[in-house]
Amino acid sequence: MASIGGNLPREELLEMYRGMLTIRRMEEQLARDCAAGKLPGPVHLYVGEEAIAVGVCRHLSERDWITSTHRGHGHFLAKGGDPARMMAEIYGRADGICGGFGGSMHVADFSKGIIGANGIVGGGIALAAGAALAVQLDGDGRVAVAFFGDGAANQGVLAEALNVAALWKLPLLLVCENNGFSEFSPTATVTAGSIAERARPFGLPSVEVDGNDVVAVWQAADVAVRRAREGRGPSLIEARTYRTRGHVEYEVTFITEPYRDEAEVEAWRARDPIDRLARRLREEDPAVEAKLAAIAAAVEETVRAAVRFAEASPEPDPASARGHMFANA
Amino acid sequence: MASIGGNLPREELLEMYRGMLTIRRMEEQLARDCAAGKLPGPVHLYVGEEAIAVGVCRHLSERDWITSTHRGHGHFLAKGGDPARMMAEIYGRADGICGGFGGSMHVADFSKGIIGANGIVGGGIALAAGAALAVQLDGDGRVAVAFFGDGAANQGVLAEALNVAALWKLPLLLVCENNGFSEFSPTATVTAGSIAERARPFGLPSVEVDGNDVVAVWQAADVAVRRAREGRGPSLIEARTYRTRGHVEYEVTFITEPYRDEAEVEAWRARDPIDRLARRLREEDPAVEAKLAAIAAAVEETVRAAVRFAEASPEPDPASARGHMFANA
Amino acid sequence: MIQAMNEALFEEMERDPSIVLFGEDVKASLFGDTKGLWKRFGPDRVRDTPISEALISGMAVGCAAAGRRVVCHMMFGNFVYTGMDAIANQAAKLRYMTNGQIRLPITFLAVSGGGRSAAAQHSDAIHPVLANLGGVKIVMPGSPADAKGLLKAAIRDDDPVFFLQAAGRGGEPGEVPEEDYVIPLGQAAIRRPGRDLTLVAIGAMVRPALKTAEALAGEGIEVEVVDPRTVVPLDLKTILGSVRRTGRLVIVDEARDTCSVASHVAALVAERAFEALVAPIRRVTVPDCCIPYAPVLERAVLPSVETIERAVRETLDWRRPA
Amino acid sequence: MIQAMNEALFEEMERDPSIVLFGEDVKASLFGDTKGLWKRFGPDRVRDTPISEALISGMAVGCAAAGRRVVCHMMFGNFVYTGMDAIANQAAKLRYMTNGQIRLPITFLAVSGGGRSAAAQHSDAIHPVLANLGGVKIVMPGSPADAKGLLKAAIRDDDPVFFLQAAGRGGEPGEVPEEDYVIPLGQAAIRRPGRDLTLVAIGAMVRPALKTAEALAGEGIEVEVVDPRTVVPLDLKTILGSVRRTGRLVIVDEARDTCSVASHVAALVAERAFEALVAPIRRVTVPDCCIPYAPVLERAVLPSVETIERAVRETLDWRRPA
Ligand SMILES: Cc1ncc(C[n+]2csc(CCOP(=O)(O)OP(=O)(O)O)c2C)c(N)n1
Ligand SMILES: Cc1ncc(C[n+]2csc(CCOP(=O)(O)OP(=O)(O)O)c2C)c(N)n1
Ligand SMILES: [Mg+2]
Ligand SMILES: [Mg+2]
Repeated sequence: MASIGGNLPREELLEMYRGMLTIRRMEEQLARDCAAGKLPGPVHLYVGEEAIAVGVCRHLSERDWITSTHRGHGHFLAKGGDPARMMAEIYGRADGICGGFGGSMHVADFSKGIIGANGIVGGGIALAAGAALAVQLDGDGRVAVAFFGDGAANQGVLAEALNVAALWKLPLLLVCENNGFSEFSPTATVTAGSIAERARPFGLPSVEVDGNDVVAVWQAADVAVRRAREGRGPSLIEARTYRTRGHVEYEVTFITEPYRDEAEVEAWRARDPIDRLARRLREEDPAVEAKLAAIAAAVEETVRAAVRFAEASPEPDPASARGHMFANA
Repeated sequence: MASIGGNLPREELLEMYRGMLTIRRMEEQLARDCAAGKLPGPVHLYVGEEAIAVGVCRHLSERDWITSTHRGHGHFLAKGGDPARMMAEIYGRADGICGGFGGSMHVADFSKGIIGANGIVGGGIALAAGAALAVQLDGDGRVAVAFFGDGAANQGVLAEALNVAALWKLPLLLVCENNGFSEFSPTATVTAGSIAERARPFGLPSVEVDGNDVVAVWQAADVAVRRAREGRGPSLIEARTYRTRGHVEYEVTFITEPYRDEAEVEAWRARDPIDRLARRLREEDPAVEAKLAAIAAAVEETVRAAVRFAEASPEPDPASARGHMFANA
Repeated sequence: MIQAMNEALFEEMERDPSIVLFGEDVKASLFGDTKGLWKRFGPDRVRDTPISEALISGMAVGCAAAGRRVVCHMMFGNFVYTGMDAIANQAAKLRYMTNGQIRLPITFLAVSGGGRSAAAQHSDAIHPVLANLGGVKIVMPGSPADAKGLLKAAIRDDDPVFFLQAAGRGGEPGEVPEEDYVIPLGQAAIRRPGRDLTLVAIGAMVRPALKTAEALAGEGIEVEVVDPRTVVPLDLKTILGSVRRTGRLVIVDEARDTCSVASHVAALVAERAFEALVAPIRRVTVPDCCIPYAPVLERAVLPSVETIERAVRETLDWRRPA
Repeated sequence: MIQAMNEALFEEMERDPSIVLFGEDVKASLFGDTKGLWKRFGPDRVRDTPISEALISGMAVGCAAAGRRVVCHMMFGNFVYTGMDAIANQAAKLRYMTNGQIRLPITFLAVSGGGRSAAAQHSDAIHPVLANLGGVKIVMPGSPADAKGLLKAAIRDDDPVFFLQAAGRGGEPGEVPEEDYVIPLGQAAIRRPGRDLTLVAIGAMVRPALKTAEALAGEGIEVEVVDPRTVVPLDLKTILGSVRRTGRLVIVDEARDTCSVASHVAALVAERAFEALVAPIRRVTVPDCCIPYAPVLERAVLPSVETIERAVRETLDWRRPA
């Protein structure tokens, strides 16, 4: 099969295109829903950063583990989470993947290896290290991946995880999504030096990649995941990207002064990872257009089906609100 | 005045000798007291590591701040804390520096800039960063120093402090006392890579020094403290040393298998920082012997006076046990 | 409420140049409480920190120990857990352990409680956990006017104080006096007098409690609503006085039931005003579960006018079994 | 006690190869509870960790979520604060937030409470703070025999359980049956029957409570001593049953008073067994301060046979004011 984009098979590229577009269209739907007041809680969208989740998760199976962040829809979907059940969850419905108990910041599906989004910045890092320990003990080549932001990199638990991962050679991949901001603070104002470098004193390999280039992410992840599977230990990837939407969808209600230049946002929009991959594919083979269109159509249908599913789902039963606190009650 | 030992004035060296010997003799007394069952609580002795507290604190005045560790007698004394009131504190007496409320792990004297020993490993790091912020705002060239162990370096708060200290150019000196162990775990088993290197990704200068050479410590601290006073920001010093006594005096009651070689301990005893300085002074000037003897005699008397003071001090009044929880009650 | 807090912060920082304020995104101000402070007081005194709760809570202690008056913003109550070590092991203990050598004038700000579908990790009511630490004071304002006066008291206080604002209810309206006034910590307010039953309502629960009382007044039931305003110190005298008059007590606390402040108030009254009680003490709290996301679920676990009213009626209707 | 814990750990790790145990210096074993495990089960299943409580508590959650049964040693109760985030925000919530998708079989070990002049940062009794989180179970054994059976139950349980051993009392003697026995969580034990007063004693307080009861028996006063054994879940039924028989309740809890488990038990009884009460409910707890270092100070704040006895007598002597 023809291969472009750093030797990746075209089928792989098209799958990544589908993956990124699914995240994008799902979230555009959520943005509209939020603006329309249809979502009960806050949503943090991943728009512009899709290449990272997809480029990494293409190397993972359902039996590998990931932990995610408050900006977790992309990881959930890229790891094989069900769009319709995610939508229902964010709508707060009974058929949501967490029955409406979790919402946007807690979408999880353990059957798919998704330990879940996390409302605690940095909270997923230790969980992934723990999952890496579990799979290391199983000894069957599985890995754990923690996605976290540049802001989360300033939580001390990252250093703690780097240390233990290095000492125990955990099959762990730490993926920092550096999107330029911790909420409304530009990275440089709250993050000294280089995040990728922070792995070095512990003797961990780390690499900085263009997080808006899905092929670059795929390649970096390929190396790191392989390393982990082969028992050669953990790695850190810092993927540079940008969130082109707000930190949280409702920020327009309280941010009275802009915290960034519109020109900066525009410049990054021009580097949109989905458009970039599409351009690349078209350059290689103009005939790919039909395939892209078919994918786009299928994705639109996925989104519509997700909305239909979510809207058709009933509200959770209030009598169930005490929920599943304990397994052995 | 004649100067030896890397251009340090001899008077300075003799003061450091006095400082180290005071710590040593005080702690030898405590070791005996502990063995005799005279101490109510646990004590962690600093024997063998005295050069670090002394080499650093000689650069500090009472108006600079330090935070310390569970192994904090050396820092307390080197920073000007009163030996008699420290002894009374560890004896659990009313005239103790903390009235018997704190004990060994909490000796503190704010009037001397000693924020105190700390029972939480790594707990002093953030406190020192906060004190550094306070003195930075005052803008009068004062500094804050955090002493902490190699084990404490694995607490994430160190990374958090490095980041903020770098961003804000805090007048902060982070002094890691790498004595080869976290309790009973040899450093290499729990600490990956290099501690000194951990400052680098944040753009902080760091240096590794021989922590059993008081002159080397003095010189490294000289550079770092000067830097901080001049507003040029924080530094990290990793001082390599060894504790020649146990982690905690009562460990003999529960450690049934040795966790280190007696030969290793002996090798480090041969590098004792006090003996080394004495040798150096004698080599330069055999006539110094009389001065050393005078210092030793004075130190012995300090220890005896401290014991007398502590023994003469009454037990705290049980009616005061609710203590000073609040300033505005 | 937010406006009142913002005014208090402005006035206090103006008044006392030793105050320094820091936290995550205090410049942009997610809740609006710290809005404009950075512009007015500059980047020395108002600092955006990295996301490092363990550090910033500890820095607050060190900075206060070194002589500053500190306002430390922890954002959501749940993030207090992330910075818990310095709060529980340092802030709450340093003064005691050193025999009162120092003062730690720190005001920790955080929103606390649910009601906005922010789900389990952004909706905990953390005051019971903090109250058990013993060494931190806890302010829970029930109205904007109180918020201003209490926040000023908190800032001027020489001890660590948690000022817990009810999440998502910050926009609540209410008159706020213009002038500089301070409401002392430890003084409850009787929000509404009544002879039939004492209803102690904490923080954001004051409002639904008052609504319940109003509704029942239409039936001739006179409920006395007591707002403790601060949980530590607790104005037990006012509570006991009220119960001695009414003989009946219901406590509303937006906290998980086990070891809640409601439990503690009940225990205190069951010990100190036992002879005055003519009915069981009831608590309206959150069941021992997390705060769920879906509004219909969240409503099912949070106290409401309906659940308060039911508890009040049950207490009034209670008769000693024959 | 320690011996009993050690036996339980050996037997359970032998029985279930999916168990992994980690923590700081579990190989050297400061308390002796994990002694020998490393030798027997090797460095894969028994791991010494760096001093990184925030990480290890979180790893326990991730490792359990990924299918392992985990024993995570937190050493002293105060260090739980350092690792509080993963306990409060993850361990206690992950199952609920995900609608019961997973089980989190984790046993956290820690010593808790004072009595050894270890001072404020090594002596906190942390069970009230943990109890308010809602999502962690709490075991507090009152005897070595219970310790073994309860630790086995904790390890076999599919939820996060804190097993809190009373600090410095680990060497306490007591018969421990040889065989494999499990004491279900949530079942109180009546340690001594009595008709005059119910004395609920938690964890290490069972011993002084029994001593008090014995002493008073000499005077013909029959105190019923109830040992809840687990604080979460709490066997309220046994407690209520006892109070309904005796009409009087004293609770002994080595915790700071505000929002203690003693307060909570008092609140539950004041609600559910009010009609049976003939006297105020008293609590014997620690005042709202830190644990001091000097033995004479420490004794003054911890519950003792004397303070328990005083509370029992006061409760028995209480007469409704005329
Ligand atoms: C422990 C904790 N502290 C603070 C927050 C509030 N918060 C939510 S998102 C966020 C910024 C996170 O930045 P980053 O990690 O870079 O992720 P991004 O939002 O940029 O994807 C903050 C401070 C939180 N959720 N958890
Ligand atoms: C937060 C916390 N975790 C664990 C402990 C228990 N502990 C006391 S000292 C110590 C080892 C500290 O090692 P290091 O920092 O190297 O200091 P050293 O004892 O070698 O001087 C440990 C684990 C503690 N006191 N605090
Ligand atoms: Mg970011
Ligand atoms: Mg060490």
